[in-house]
Amino acid sequence: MLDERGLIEEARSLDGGYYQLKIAAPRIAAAAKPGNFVMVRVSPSLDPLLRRPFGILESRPPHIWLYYQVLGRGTRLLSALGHGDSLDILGPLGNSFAEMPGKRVLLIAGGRGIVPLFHYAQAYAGRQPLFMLYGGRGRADLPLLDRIKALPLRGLFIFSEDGSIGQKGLLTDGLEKIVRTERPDITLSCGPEAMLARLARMLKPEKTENHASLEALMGCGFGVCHGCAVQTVAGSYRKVCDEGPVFPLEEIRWPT
Amino acid sequence: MLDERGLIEEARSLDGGYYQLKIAAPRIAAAAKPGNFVMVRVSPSLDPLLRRPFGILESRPPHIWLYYQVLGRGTRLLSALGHGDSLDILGPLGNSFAEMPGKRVLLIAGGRGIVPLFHYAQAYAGRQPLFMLYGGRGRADLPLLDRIKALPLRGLFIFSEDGSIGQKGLLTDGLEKIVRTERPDITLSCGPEAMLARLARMLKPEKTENHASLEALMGCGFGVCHGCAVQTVAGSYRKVCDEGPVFPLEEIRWPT
Amino acid sequence: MADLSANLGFCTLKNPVITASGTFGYGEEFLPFYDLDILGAIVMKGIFKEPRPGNPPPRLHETPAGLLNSIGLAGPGSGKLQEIIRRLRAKTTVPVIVNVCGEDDGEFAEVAGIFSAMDEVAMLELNISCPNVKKGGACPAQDAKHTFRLVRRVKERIRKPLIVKLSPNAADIVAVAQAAEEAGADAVSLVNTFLGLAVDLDKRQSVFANTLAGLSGPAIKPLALKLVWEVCRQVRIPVIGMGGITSGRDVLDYILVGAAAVQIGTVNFYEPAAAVRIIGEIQAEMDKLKIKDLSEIRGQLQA
Amino acid sequence: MADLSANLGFCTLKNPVITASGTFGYGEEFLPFYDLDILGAIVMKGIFKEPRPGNPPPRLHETPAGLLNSIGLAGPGSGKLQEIIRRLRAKTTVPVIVNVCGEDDGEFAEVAGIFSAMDEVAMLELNISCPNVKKGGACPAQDAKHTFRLVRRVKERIRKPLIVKLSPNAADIVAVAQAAEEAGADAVSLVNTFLGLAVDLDKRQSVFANTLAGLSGPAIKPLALKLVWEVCRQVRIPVIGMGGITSGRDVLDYILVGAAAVQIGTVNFYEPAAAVRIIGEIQAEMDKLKIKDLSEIRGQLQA
Ligand SMILES: Cc1cc2nc3c(=O)[nH]c(=O)nc-3n(C[C@H](O)[C@H](O)[C@H](O)COP(=O)(O)OP(=O)(O)OC[C@H]3O[C@@H](n4cnc5c(N)ncnc54)[C@H](O)[C@@H]3O)c2cc1C
Ligand SMILES: Cc1cc2nc3c(=O)[nH]c(=O)nc-3n(C[C@H](O)[C@H](O)[C@H](O)COP(=O)(O)OP(=O)(O)OC[C@H]3O[C@@H](n4cnc5c(N)ncnc54)[C@H](O)[C@@H]3O)c2cc1C
Ligand SMILES: Cc1cc2nc3c(=O)[nH]c(=O)nc-3n(C[C@H](O)[C@H](O)[C@H](O)COP(=O)(O)O)c2cc1C
Ligand SMILES: Cc1cc2nc3c(=O)[nH]c(=O)nc-3n(C[C@H](O)[C@H](O)[C@H](O)COP(=O)(O)O)c2cc1C
Ligand code: FES
Ligand code: FES
Repeated sequence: MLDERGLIEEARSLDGGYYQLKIAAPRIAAAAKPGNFVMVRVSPSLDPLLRRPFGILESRPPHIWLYYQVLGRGTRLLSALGHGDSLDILGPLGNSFAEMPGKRVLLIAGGRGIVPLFHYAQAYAGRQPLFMLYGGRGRADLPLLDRIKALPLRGLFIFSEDGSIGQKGLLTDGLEKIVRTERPDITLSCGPEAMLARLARMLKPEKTENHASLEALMGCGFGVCHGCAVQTVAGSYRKVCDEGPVFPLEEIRWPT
Repeated sequence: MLDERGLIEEARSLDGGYYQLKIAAPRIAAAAKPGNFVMVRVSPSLDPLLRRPFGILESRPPHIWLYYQVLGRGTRLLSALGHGDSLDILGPLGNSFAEMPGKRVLLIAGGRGIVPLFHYAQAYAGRQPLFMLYGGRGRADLPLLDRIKALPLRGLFIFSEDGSIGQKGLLTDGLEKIVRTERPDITLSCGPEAMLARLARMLKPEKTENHASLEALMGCGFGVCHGCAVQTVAGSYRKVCDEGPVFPLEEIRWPT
Repeated sequence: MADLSANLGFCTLKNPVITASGTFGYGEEFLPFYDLDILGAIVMKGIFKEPRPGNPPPRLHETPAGLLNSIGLAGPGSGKLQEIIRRLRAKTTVPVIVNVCGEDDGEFAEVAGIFSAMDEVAMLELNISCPNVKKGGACPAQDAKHTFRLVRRVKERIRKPLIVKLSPNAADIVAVAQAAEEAGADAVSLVNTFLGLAVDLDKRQSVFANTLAGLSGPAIKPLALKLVWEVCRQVRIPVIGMGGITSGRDVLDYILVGAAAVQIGTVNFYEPAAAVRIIGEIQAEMDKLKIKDLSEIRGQLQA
Repeated sequence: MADLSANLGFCTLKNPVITASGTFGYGEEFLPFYDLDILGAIVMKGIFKEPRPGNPPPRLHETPAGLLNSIGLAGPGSGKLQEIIRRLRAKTTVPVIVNVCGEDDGEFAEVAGIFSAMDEVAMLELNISCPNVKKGGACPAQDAKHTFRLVRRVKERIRKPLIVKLSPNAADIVAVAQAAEEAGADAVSLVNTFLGLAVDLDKRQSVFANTLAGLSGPAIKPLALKLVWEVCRQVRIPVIGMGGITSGRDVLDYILVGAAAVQIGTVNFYEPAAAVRIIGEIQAEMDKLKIKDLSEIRGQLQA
């Protein structure tokens, strides 16, 4: 974990309000593992004050790639940056999705939740049987699809809510069948809270081991502010930033 | 006076920490007169909160040019912008240096104080006899010199404190002689407060009509905040933004 | 389309956006930017009986997302302001609120009387909360008893609705609000600026001749919103909320905690047409959230 | 080169920069970023006798140049903290200050007693000013009498220097500071966070379960500096100033109004190595202005 001045080498605007950044950050790139994230200072100004958390889409030293959606002020400021601009980046942060040699792994990604799972697939595909279930609102919400198709996955299942690509529906609509047919040992998921909550309910009766990467508001990203608390089924709180972002799916108290 | 979204078409970094911006702002450009200024929103963020005032170096519709020095946070943010970025610009603001047909006019510019006087010289040189006294700390402080030499001035007198260009000394060191030899009817000046204060003392015994363009901290630039007050010799306050920035030199109470 | 009208009890405004005293000049200055008739109302810069020069410069100091000011209520005096208001009336029908100041209770009452007699004036706002008149920032709104006495005296002299503008620097702002209510205020407005300090290390002095100055702008919004919420729960008269508003969403936040209308201040300095944008954002936000009118959310914060 | 040492009377720190409670974890978290020995001191996150889960999320809300928090003093309890401090001692010699919390006076005294007995602890800071423990933000530091009683009780139990941390939400912070002084406090520190409110229009609720939260960060600096200045003029014990510090210049501003040292809080979140930069800036600024040591400017504000 270190605070590195990254240099933007490429800033691309993709479909659906997504952006992709290629950043030279050699020391973070060298240490990054799938599931890790970074905290980015989007502006030298005091407003917005806090850094913003982003997953690492890809890491090939000396570069890391970020992939983000413009949501509010911070991401809007970020999207105004381009080639040659620099950024303070703190990372790599958090735990990661462990490599599971020999296991059949189902990756479940909703929208921008693709980020850590893309990283995982890129790092470990070929070394273990990987399946991916990927969904979004529509075609524009899945701008990484072409790159994903190029990964050596055992199976790729696409869902879109508006039916503009893949099967029409929520990705959870396809889950049961995929679990039956592909018999994964493990699921790794990332996406909107509602999606993860539904996954938790659906996967409960299955024998799969389930890990999910969570989002939370973050004040620091390295465990000192206690702002990123998430409640467990036991009632206690865990810090998403340094005890996560990856947790056993069934450990979290999901909204009902 | 209007609030226009200007588009930066060229951003150049010059010597001495100076920058020059070419901005497409057709409506402001069409109305701008030498001596007017603009208020620029340097960032969409709430910090820094206020716009920053800058003189207009040149105006050839649809463009205006700004020329500024990096002093603090606002100007540093501005210097990070480049081709294709846009800026909210309020202007043209304030009064102006009137054209003085037939009069012999001495322009006295210290450092970034060149801005309104360059604009004046460009607009009126050829139509009236113009002389310019221009000074700065050193050669790097006078990056517009080549462009000034290209203007049809009757006389140009350069001073630098370190002697790296022109005569060594403060520009006020040369004033007396120039007034004697060139017999200006009018002086127009802009520069650091200490320079203007010295000019006021030195020009008092002369028969010249003297106008100076002032700087002040500005909250709004269009007369509503009363933040830009400057004290007159009569003891009352004037607003630099809408009663100025150009005032008769002898009307202002200068620090002693 | 959502109904934006704001009910103050004694009158209804077209919408809840009022431009705040001292940040909108005398209205005229904004005519180049938009038609003032789109506003709920405007408040004139604070006025004393006689002309005042204001404080020596510097009068402003920028802070992170905020602005310290020590303008010292520079102004042309009540006679000149009457002329300005008559001139303005020819150009707009927006309700005009006069921000009444005084060095002592007598002056407050006298100035209030002068403007109460003007047909062109819709209501008065009693500025008992300016921190830049007396050194150290003292003002009547720091004391409930003084507020009661002063408001009662002013009310006896006037026939127009009276808004009493409160100070966030009072030890107990709720008590002061209640004193104003009891004394007959028709509404309270809050907050005026928070007392703050900025120093000049090189000179080993305060930036300001008066030492303290008043903080406004986005920086204060969470603090002001808290005070407005507290006052709304403890008085029955309408409350006009302000402090750091920069967006339509900010306006609705103040309505949600109980404000009947709001004022926008510092934002006018750096974005002269801010009110136009903000009114548009209120409309859009209410339509999006399917809020029919402001009464539907006013004071609906569950706490 | 300027001498940065900061004299607290009962001890002298290497420099005036102390990391603030709740923003520096238990120190360990910052070991990856720099050697803690460069600091004047560190304050541990606030501790109760028993472990506490803290408040439900959301616990943070960003505001313009500020941060609202309602963490609710989540923590592992005093037993665990003793272990952590012993472990930390092996890695750094920086003076450790324990931020002592309590639900009631008895708990404050008990926790203070526990840490007073630890050799590894340099001093205690009594956190009587946390707005996130009780709903509505109430805390002992809002009341001078309660403060006096509590400080006296704690002092009887301990043998280490005691800093009392004050709340900007007191009606009269100077009176509370004087009460702490009279009761035997060795120093006061201020400010803790300002009570603020942020609301969620969609849910018609406060963002926070506790309704109110505490505002920190650059937004509050002008307000905090004013309070520190006022307290410095009215007490004789050393004052530790804080609120919104982000630069060496900010630190010197606090010294100029009379602080003996400062704490830096929120800046640690978004810039983990902020203290290193800030200490460097203090050095550079003092050298530039030819200030030999802090005593030369401490309290030298001409007002
Ligand atoms: C570990 C982690 C990894 C993430 N990885 C990515 C990624 O790879 N790509 C990506 O596009 N986004 C990612 N996010 C989400 C991203 O951090 C937020 O979208 C971003 O912080 C929003 O900042 P903003 O200033 O644009 O929005 P704001 O103006 O701050 O807020 C806009 C809206 O977004 C919500 N929001 C703000 N911050 C967060 C947050 N941290 N988590 C969830 N919602 C938030 C707010 O509640 C608000 O409704 C990640 C978040 C976490 C915690
Ligand atoms: C009418 C007018 C025209 C101007 N024209 C030009 C121009 O053409 N080119 C140019 O380079 N500069 C010009 N200035 C000065 C310019 O506005 C300031 O340099 C700028 O606002 C500094 O902003 P900042 O955020 O970088 O500095 P800050 O961080 O705000 O301050 C840095 C330092 O600069 C001082 N300062 C800040 N604002 C002003 C100000 N308005 N006037 C004087 N000192 C200030 C501060 O006191 C501080 O010491 C003009 C000012 C006025 C009033
Ligand atoms: C430069 C300036 C001048 C002000 N003058 C007055 C005034 O004359 N009378 C008054 O009641 N309030 C005055 N105020 C306070 C504002 O009306 C308002 O209460 C305060 O700025 C908070 O709102 P804001 O954060 O939207 O600016 C002034 C504020 C500023 C910044
Ligand atoms: C997230 C957070 C947690 C805090 N926890 C504590 C605490 O446990 N004890 C305490 O005395 N102050 C606590 N504070 C207050 C800070 O120590 C400090 O007084 C305040 O943040 C102002 O300083 P700043 O503006 O530099 O952050 C906390 C502040 C924040 C932002
Ligand atoms: S984000 Fe600060 S502790 Fe997790
Ligand atoms: S800058 Fe606002 S009145 Fe001049």
